[in-house]
Amino acid sequence: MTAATLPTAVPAESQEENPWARAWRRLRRRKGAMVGLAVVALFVLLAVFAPLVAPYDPTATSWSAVRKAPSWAHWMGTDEVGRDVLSRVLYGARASLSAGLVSVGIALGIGVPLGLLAGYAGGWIDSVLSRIVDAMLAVPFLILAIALAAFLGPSLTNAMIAIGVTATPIFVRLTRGQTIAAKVEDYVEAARAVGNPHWRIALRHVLPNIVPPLLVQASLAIAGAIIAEAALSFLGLGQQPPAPSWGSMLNSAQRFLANAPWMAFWPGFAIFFAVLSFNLLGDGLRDALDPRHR
Amino acid sequence: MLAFLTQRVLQIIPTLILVSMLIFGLQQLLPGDPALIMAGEERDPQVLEEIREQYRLNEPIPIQYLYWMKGVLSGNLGESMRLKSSVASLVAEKLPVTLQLAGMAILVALGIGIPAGIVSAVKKDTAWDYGANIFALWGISTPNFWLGILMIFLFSVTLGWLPASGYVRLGEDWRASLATTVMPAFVLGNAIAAILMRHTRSAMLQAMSADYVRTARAKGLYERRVVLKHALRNAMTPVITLGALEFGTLLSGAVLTEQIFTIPGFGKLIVDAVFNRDYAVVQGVVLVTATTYIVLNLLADIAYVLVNPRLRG
Amino acid sequence: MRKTIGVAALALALTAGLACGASAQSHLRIGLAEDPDVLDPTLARTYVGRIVFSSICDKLFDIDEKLSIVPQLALGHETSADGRTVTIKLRPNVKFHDGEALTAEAAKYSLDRHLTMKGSFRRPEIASVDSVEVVDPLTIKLNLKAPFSPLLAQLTDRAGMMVSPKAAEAAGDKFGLKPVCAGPFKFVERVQQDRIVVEKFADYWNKDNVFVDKVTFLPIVDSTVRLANLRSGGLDMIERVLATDIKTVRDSPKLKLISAVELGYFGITMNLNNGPKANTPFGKDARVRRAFELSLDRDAINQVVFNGEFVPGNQWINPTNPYYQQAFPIPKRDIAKAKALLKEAGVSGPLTLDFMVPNGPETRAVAEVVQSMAAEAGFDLKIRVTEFATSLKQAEDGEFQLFLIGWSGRSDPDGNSFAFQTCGAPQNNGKFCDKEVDAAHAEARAKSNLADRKKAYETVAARFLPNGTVVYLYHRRVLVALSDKVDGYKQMPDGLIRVVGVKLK
Amino acid sequence: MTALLAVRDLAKHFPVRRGAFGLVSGHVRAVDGVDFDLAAGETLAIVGESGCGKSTVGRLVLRLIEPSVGSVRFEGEDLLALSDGDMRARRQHMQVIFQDPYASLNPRMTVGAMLGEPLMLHGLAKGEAARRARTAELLDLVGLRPDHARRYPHEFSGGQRQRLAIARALAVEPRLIVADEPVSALDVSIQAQVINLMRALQRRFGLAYIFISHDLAVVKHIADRIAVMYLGKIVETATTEELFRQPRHPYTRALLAAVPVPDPTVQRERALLEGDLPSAMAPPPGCRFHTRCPFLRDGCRSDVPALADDGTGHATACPWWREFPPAPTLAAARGPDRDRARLERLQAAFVSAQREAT
Repeated sequence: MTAATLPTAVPAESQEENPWARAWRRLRRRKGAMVGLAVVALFVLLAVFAPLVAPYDPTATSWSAVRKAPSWAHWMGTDEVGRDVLSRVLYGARASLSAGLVSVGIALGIGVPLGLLAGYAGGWIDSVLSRIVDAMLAVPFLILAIALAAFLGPSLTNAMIAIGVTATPIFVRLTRGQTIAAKVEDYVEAARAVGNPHWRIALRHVLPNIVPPLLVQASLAIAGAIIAEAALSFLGLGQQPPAPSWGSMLNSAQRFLANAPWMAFWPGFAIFFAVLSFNLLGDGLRDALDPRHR
Repeated sequence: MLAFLTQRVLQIIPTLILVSMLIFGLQQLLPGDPALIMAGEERDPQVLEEIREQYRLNEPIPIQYLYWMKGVLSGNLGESMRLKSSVASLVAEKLPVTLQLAGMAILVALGIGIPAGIVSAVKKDTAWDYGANIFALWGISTPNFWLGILMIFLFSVTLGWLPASGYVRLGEDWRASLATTVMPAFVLGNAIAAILMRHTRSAMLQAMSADYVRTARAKGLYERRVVLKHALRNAMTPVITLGALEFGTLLSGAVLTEQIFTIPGFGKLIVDAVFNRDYAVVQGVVLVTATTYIVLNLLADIAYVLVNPRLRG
Repeated sequence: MRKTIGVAALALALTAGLACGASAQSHLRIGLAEDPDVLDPTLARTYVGRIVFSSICDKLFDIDEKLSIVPQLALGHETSADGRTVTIKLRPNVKFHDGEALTAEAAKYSLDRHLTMKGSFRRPEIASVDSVEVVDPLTIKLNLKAPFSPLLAQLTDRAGMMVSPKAAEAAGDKFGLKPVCAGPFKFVERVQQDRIVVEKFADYWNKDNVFVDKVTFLPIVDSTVRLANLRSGGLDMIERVLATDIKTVRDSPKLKLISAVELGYFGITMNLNNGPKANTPFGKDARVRRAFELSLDRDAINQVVFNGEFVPGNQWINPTNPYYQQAFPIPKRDIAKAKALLKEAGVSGPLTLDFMVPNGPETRAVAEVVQSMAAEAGFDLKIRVTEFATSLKQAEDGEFQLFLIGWSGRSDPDGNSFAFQTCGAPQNNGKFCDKEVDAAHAEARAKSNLADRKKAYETVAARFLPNGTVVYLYHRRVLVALSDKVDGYKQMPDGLIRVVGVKLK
Repeated sequence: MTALLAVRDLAKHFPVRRGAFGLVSGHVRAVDGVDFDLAAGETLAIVGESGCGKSTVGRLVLRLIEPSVGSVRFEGEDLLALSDGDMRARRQHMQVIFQDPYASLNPRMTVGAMLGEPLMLHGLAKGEAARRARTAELLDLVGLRPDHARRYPHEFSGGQRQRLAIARALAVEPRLIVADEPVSALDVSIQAQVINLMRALQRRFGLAYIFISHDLAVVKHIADRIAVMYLGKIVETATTEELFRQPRHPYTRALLAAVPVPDPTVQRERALLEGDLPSAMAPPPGCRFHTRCPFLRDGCRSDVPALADDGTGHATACPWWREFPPAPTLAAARGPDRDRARLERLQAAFVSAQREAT
């Protein structure tokens, strides 16, 4: 028998492209995402090469140049103990970006597997996990983060762990909900009928289909984490002085708002732009990775 | 439906027990000695010992927990070490304040977030969409304590329109009450508006690309009807759940916002209590907050099921 | 629709804002930097609480601008020659807010309450009092266990506050929820963390000098917001203006600034003997600590962090205090000498030290300046910003090598030194112990005239300053900003706000 | 000859939980004692209203859900006794095609990955190259092009997607395919194409189908035998020809009289069946159809009728069928005409589809 005896479907136009190239092409089409990517990349580069780019040592104090307005010598002015704000903003990118990325990484790393497990396995595992998640979500985020960070001891690493752990339940909840919704889809049953083991169904069939909402949530969570780091630094539970983070810079700038506004302006803007770029990038990624959206 | 309700309501119990253990446990993790912080500068060892005894701080932790639970079950949330007033009365005093603030914030969030989300989804890839997105991103990207301070400088110091801080009860003088809460409510609502907007947008986009909307369109229904009736209704399901989850954010946000605007609500009460290691207050207030949150979640779940009857099974 | 609501709310807010200005009775609104704790003189502990007490609870004695003790509810006192009894005559016709009269019985009740109530923080302050006797209806006699010259100074503060026996008896340990004292203002209401409202007490013994009908205390933690409120007219008076905001206040034509050097100090407590963290050359060798002190430039700290508005100091009392020891001036910064001392002590390479700093923008800045100064002499300070509650416990447990901490100050020098410098004293976190210092302190307590006491403190300074646990850095200024509507305000060095004599234009 | 598949006394009772403690307060008897055999290369259609349990039977047979009782023997082996791992291995021989081709294909997998997956899982094509060749072959089999392997499901039309689903089922060279309403989501002309494709593949590979459908018109075209289900039980089985010629059970007669028409231009015909389908949680006692049966007898309410074979392979779960008037008269009014008209249209579509293909 040849194909000739079988009815042939009308072929669609040919597209020779792998999914990643396709996603990249789609991403490139989105101006916002590209701007976001560019800014994130810029921040990452600046953070990595801060020692080369920064004009001064970010912790070098100068008592003759306390709270000086921006000038040629100090483009962004100096802070309350005479340190160069530009250099501190550049070095601060290290703390703030890693706070955002690492803590969300922790939250995703713990939250997504647990959420998949709860949603996919169901039963008592789901009940237990869900109750724990409910309980954690019921306690205000900052209180939980404060308690954890205070317990772990003040340091940037511990602040990241505290923020990550605190942000975990929302990812468990979201992943679980999405998994439950995806689990009853025919393609999951089809995957089972084909002979997939459970772990493979969960990872290969369920997980890729719940990525978009996770991406959206992750982009929001990075924003939240950068701000939470600022809040914890404010409470002395984040980056330890004299090392800078945008949050701690903002907080020490707060009392000079009237007479040294540049101290607050630049780290504030850095936070704003970093968070904005992550959000733009997250949006773009979601659209690019979702084959249903063109 | 009734069975579903009972089940969900009874599910709260283990959650609350977990919450109470979580709060109690976390508190024990916190470094610092409540008697010492309470004494402040007056650190006489004998007085410290009296305080520890009075508040059972020397007992083993499980025993302290049981004492506390016993009190809670008989309706007694304990007494503030620092202020000597009962936690229940503190709660009764603060709850309406934060609820008012939260309510106004939610109005702000819904009023801005959902229309902006719909507009940006319907007018996808137009200036409207970009505008709404930039607004949303601005809301999410601005630390709210920062926004609060900027607003105080603009509206209170520079323009002199609104009081910089403080709170007036609604019943006392509702105009003054609105005046004192409008800025914090905006600061709080703004961030949530942005989140709601994004979720509304994404849910709307998904709903609008779904078959039934395509079908509805094919049937020649008016665009507005398609959007509002078919897509929106289905898009609201995730928005409702996320909205309830955001209530947690609201309370966390209130922690900082209340601090800046000196609104004597729950957020401020909790933070001050944490820093003062006023155990009974932390426990009582977090318990009440958690219960509120859980109940709201329950309501969201019920709403979810009402909108989406398929999930009743 | 929602937009209209928003606009309406804004419009309402505007009218409300305008309505704020007019008020029939004179109403003074004071912004506090913290929320006070319980308003029971026996149980209260915070500095900010004392500000509120000074409006509602009069004391047996008070201080004046020069720190001299003057009578308030008392008319006078007499200390016996052996210093073991103090007889106090009470002011006649003084009424408590509930109408009860201040009698010797009532005074005895108040003092006994301070001495015996469970969890009383006053007991250590007046522990030298063995018993209180009623001599006649307006005279009490305090029998002391041993002569104790700081006693009267203690009675100028909470320990000297008289409470209505009737109200105190009825309320028990809940008295602080509705205190009933004999001060110029009567407690009206309190909303935690929001406000404390008091109103003029018609039967106040000194009512002719009270010109304000109502006082509201509003705790506003953020100093920027506190100042913003003062500038926008929401407050009439704020305490604890930041040194860096002084210029803003001075530049504003509608504001006045009143300042006085505080009674307290800020310094660095060093761990000499408290746990394993003390086992370093720093804890064990006074030369190393001396090198550390020499690496610091107190003037520069003051200039950098506080715009030069505070007062550099090297003792537990400020340089304007009569007890200040001129023989021990502020050492000048001397890096060369510091390095030489380190070398002499056999310390080579940077000496790493754990520097615990309670959280706060100003303390953080001070710590950063100290860190960079000490680095030049070869000290590597690792700043560890610690939440205040945690820092107290860790200080007690010896979990530090350096600890940046201040003291709000007492009017008698004993209150600034005894509990920090004597063996086993509760605030002696670095565990300094020197018999000679203890003896000198005991003598200062027993003697009552200034010259004798100052002599005793000279011994303390000679022993404690080079060897002790505290490097004193600076004395803050009590900074109170007022709107130009407020008239007749006088600042006392204790930093408290006394509303008696204040007028509102 | 032993049957390829032997199903005995198969039942699935879904527990209904109530209250906070999840106490089981009742059961939905979705499938309640079903027996049938299926020979290799044969097509058995299971028909019935939605909710009668026919889809559940399909899933039970494949052990996609676990039966409450009963046995499923595949080539003589009891599937229900197998461990998870062994069952996964057996899935090579039995596959499924779902109703909605929009839902049954993972939107995030390329066609190549989707078809390659079963090959990889069952070790059928070793190495990337072999897998790609086999994938291309499969696409060719269902009338698609090899380069389609790079695409995602959303780039295909509904008919093409169902071809992909068929290709996926074929990938493991199964002996049995359960097709759960495989064409009901498709347009009539596409239905014919897909049915033709399925028949062609059946002939080529000797496949056995369990064809689940509510559409007797479609079933008539593909099935060798038909089993009619009502409320979890089989009420009648016969060869396709026999069943259409002489439906015996009142329910079968009603079904034949009211073949639903998916064409939106034709107004939907009201079923002869009066009343609603009773709840499967509390099925009526006796004959389950008695609440809606036009030929109700006294015994129907209490006696459960057995599925009795008359010796020709035509089995009916109604002892009274001989007493009923002949079927055509019963449905003469509307049913058969329309049915015939529709069958003719379908037939025409098949023919034209075949012509296009050549």
